[in-house]
Amino acid sequence: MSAAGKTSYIGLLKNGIFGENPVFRVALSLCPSVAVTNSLKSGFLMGIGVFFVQTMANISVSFVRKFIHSRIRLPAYILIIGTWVTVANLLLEAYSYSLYKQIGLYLQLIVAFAIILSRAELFASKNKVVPSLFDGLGMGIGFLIALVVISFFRELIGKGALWDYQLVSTKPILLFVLPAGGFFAVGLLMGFFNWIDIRFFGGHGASGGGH
Amino acid sequence: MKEIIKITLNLMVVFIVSGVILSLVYANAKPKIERNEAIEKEKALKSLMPEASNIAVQGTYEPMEGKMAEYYVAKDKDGKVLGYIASSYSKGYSSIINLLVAVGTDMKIKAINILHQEETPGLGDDIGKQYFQDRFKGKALDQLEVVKLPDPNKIEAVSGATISSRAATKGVRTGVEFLIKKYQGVSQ
Amino acid sequence: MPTFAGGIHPPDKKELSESKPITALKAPARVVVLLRQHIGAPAKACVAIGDEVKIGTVIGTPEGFVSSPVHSSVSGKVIAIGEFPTAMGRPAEAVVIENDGKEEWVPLKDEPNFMELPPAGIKERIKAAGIVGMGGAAFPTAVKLSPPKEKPVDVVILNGAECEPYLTADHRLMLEKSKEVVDGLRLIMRTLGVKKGFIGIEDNKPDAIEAMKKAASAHADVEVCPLQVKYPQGAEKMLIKAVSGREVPPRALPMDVGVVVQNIGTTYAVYEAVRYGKPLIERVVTVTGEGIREPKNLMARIGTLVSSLIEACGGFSNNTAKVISGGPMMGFAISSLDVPVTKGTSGILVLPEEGLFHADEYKPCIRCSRCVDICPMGLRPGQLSVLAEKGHYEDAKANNLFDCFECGSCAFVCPSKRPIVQLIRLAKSMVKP
Amino acid sequence: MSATSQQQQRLIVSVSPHIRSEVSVSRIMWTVSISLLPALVMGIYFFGPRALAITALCIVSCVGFEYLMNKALDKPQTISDGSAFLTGLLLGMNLPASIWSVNPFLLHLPVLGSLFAIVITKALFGGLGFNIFNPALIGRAFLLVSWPRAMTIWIKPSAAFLGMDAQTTATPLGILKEEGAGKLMEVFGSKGSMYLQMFIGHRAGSIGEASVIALLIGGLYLLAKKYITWHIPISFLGTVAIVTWIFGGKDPETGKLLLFAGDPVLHLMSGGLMLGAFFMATDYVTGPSLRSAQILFGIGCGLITCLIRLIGGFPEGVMFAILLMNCFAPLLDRYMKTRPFGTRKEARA
Amino acid sequence: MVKLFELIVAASLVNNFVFTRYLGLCIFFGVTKKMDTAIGMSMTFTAVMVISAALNWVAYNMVMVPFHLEFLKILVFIAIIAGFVQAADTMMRKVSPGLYYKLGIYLALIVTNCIILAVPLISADSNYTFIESLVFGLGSGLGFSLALIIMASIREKLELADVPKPFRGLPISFVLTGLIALAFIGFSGLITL
Repeated sequence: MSAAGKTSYIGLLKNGIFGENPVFRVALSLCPSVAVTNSLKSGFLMGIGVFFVQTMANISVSFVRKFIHSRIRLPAYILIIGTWVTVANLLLEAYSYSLYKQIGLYLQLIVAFAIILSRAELFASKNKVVPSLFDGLGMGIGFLIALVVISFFRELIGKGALWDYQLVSTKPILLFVLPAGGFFAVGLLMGFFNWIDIRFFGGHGASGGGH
Repeated sequence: MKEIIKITLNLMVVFIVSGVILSLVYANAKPKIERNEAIEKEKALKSLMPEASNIAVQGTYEPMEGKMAEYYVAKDKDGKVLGYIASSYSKGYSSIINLLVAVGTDMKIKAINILHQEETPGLGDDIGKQYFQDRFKGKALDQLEVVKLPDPNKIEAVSGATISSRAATKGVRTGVEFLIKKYQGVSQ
Repeated sequence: MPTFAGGIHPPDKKELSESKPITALKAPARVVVLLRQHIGAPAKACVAIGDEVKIGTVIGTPEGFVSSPVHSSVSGKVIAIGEFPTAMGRPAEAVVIENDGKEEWVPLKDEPNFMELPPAGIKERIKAAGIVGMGGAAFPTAVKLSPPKEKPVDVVILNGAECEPYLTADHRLMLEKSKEVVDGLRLIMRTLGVKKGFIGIEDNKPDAIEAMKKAASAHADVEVCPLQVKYPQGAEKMLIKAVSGREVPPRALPMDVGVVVQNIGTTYAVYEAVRYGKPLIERVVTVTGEGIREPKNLMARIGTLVSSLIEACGGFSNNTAKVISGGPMMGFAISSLDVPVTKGTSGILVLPEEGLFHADEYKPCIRCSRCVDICPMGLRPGQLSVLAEKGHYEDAKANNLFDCFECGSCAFVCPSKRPIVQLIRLAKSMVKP
Repeated sequence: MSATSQQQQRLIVSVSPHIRSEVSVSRIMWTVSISLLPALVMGIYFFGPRALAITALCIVSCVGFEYLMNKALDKPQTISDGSAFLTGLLLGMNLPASIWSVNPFLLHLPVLGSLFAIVITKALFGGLGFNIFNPALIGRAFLLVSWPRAMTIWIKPSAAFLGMDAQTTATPLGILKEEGAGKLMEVFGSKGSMYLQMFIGHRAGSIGEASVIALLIGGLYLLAKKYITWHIPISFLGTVAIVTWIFGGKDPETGKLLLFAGDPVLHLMSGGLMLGAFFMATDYVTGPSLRSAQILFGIGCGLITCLIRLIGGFPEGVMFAILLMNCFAPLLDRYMKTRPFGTRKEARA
Repeated sequence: MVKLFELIVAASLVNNFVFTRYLGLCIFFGVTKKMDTAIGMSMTFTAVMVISAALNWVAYNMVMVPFHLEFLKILVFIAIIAGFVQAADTMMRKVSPGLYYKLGIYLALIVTNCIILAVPLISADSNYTFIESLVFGLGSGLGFSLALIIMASIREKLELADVPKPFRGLPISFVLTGLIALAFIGFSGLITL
């Protein structure tokens, strides 16, 4: 691999984390970004789950891309993703039962995430295994970071705690760990990042074209 | 024709590979998963009667319409009965509260443990906190009444959450009433 | 008392001029007669520079069916034919005549038995006199009196509502020329073969109601209808609703429900044209407003410049900020006083700086529904204005944009002072009806 | 001639109409604020100067946040239009006076509530005229959900002017929900005395919601001035009265539902109903703009209020009812149509 | 009967999928820009949710539970839904092309939507009977439709609003959803299941 190849791998990582961050920029698969982010721990684990499924799915799809007939491409991909989701699910159920009870439903629903299928279809099915791995890693990390950022703020503001460790004795603004608060946290963070983008990088705001 | 065979072959291979992966993981995880549930239950029971060495299911009863709950007898290692435990349900403010209540042979409460509740965050969900559950310790059936001001002979409600406090207390009372009916006077 | 749904009650300010009798304004030294004073094709100049004309000489001939002739309003010499500024802002072709002060008329054909004339004859005289709707719209009256056969007309309504604040021209005419107006109405009814004529007058003119009732008492087929005071009662559709209870459907004409509406001034002109053969060379113009020294109702020659009218009323008092041709609700603010009176000029309104509203300081719509309540057409003007403001013209069209006749009631009541009419006009100009 | 030509230079050209009514946004806002004063005065009388202090803090914060948001977004300053003042006033009147006496003082509550009301509910949506929800109510809902305990401690009304360590008690609706109508009689003595005291406002509750008479004075004043119309208040109050009369009764022995045995008068005078029906459901911006839709809006508010009061978890439902109907207002406006003139079929006269 | 009614109210209002369970957000934000799409989507979704609830209940309780294959539920459910949607697609195209052109475009979006999958998963977890499962599907569908329609009507109004630039589009929609969710808290405690 040449130096150019290396930078492109880093580029793939960066693309997933910043350029096409699944939550803040592409705005796909939003459900977990609100649903499981009321504590850093569950947000982090959910992020790991998506990271795992995304990476594995990308690798597998890339692996079988030449073998699969184009007419059954999508069902086959869904099957592959479903397999990895089930694996992630079983592992969590086995090794962290209490957390599984909290986020299990959402973990199972990873199978229907548009982001994973779309990366499999758009990238992994057209690229070799190694770039697909990096694309998966990038997207997975991007998703993980987004969830961590959101859950960091939500747990801190909502419970005055981080990773279940109580920092202050009172709950600063309880709303932020409630359902409604999740929407506020994501909306405000998105707006904030857009503002930074517009103010300091001359961008147009990612979801500005949203309507 | 050739295409259909290829498609079938394709799908079969994918199925088989995922089947293999899944069965491997499942075989590995299944015992752990099953143990997890058992451990969790055992832990909850144990926390109520730390001195008991054997807590055994005796049967089920219906503390609330449509909900069946188990009850247990706790014995020490010599086989002496230490007390009884009942699981119980009651309708709370915004959720169905599931709890365990343990009584000694004198039918006074030793401890309770709220297993599941989704009461109002910041208000009713305080019934899940230790300080509230401790208010049940040592209470007899006729003392299970919710009041708003501190009272050593009654159950003081979580402030601002009378409904949730009452619901929890009702669940406890149902359990205790059942245990009394079942075991009062049977003590040896 | 009958009226229509919706509408507003602006301060009517009629007291400034309602007690001032109509006084004839001396013919000015020079008149500017626009060739297009009516809806439809402009008249074509039929005189040349240097031609001598008399009062009533035809100086413009009608072009096409919907058009009207134009007459000289003074005797003298044509000194210019060309573009001239108008009240609407856009310059238009006009004939400028220098008054020789002789006040010579063309020979007029008197008709003492005017009530016996056949309908076609009446219509012919009306057409020759160049009469158009004098309430502002200026639709050629002869055309209006020729409804197609499939639309039978059974009611004529005279519009004595004069709902625009300040204006009193029709009010004075009804007081001073009651009999003539009633006869004009009967002429119109005769032309159309109609058996029933109504005169709708708002209740704030009890003296006019009285005078008209008296004048109409001899005629069983003419009835005076007092109406509740409300703007825009004088709008055709509203007046028809108030007087007859009939609703003119969207995009339809009064004749679709069997009604013809005529303005008071027009009716008086019809009388004079049929009775004396007099062409439309002068009209009553109310010159009023807090910014004028001496409000008056003037009988002014068509083509008199606004500046002459204002001089005749003692000039401006201090702080004059706005001069409006027409009423305050639907009139046009004029930028220059050198514009001529036309057949449709019902008033010149002069407003001082105090109490004037500046159009650029407006706020977002707060959806207070005041405009919805008062819109006589049952529209949602506030919403239309917001849609227009944001460029959603098609949505505005889907919300009955083109039913709006721009009476301005919504803009009047709007607490956010939004230029609703202007925004609606913008939207109308951006989409096809 | 020169005089007129000089004049001509200054002629203003603008589109019709050339006269405007005197009603303006700021006049409306300030009038509504004034009409709330009687209720505020009663609140201060019963709950002491702390009530005034809390309300003042809300007003100052709301106006302050409005000022800052206008600065931040480069918009023309709008604090003088009175809408932020009104939001602050309503928010303050919707808070319990107890947050001043709870130890430690929870004075950040009014500030955070105002932040939520002005910044998130209003400014982010484009400012006055574009907000979907009533800012004051969102501010209160946010506080209620985030500090459920502090927001449900009520101090006993008393005319004792400077008592800081006031006794706490429950609101009539709270008593009704938790202990039943019998207990309510016990507290107030007799039905007549209960009605009288509630009419005057001598009962626990938010600062500005208690005094029915003061709120009625304000509401009728607004109706008389035509700043609000009857549609929303009457349909709202009427629905609550009818539904609570039919479904509000319980058999005192068995606790079973007893039809046509409710106490509509009690329900009408309790909670934030009067304040909500006259001053908050009637908010122009967040309600529907068609009269027919407004009647449905009022009925909806009434039904949800009753649903929450009689079955739901909270003792009082006016706030949530109005907020929920705020969600539906655009829908109501969309599907209720005006009748354009001339579209009715009718016989010729 | 009362239980079923409660189940509908709970699934549609108290535990509304969008406002309290955060499901179907992609679709929720995706199709609520226009009222027509929102209405088409809600009709399609409600129908598919009820039918998929039925099919999956049968598959789960008749096949998977007896054979102890519960751990395969994710794969099976998504396969059933995908198959059913594909079949519906084909059938609709043949039987009622008019309806297909109206609603067919939404069918394609359904497979990758968590809300459809969530219904059988939650039913399986809660051990609903067949009827309960159907009713739960219906309630969820109605609740989702309600959310879509409210949101679409508000967003149409928001289209005319002067939202600060960084918040245009998705961020303000999120904040708006938060405010609606805050209002929906009013329904909490209405029904305890």
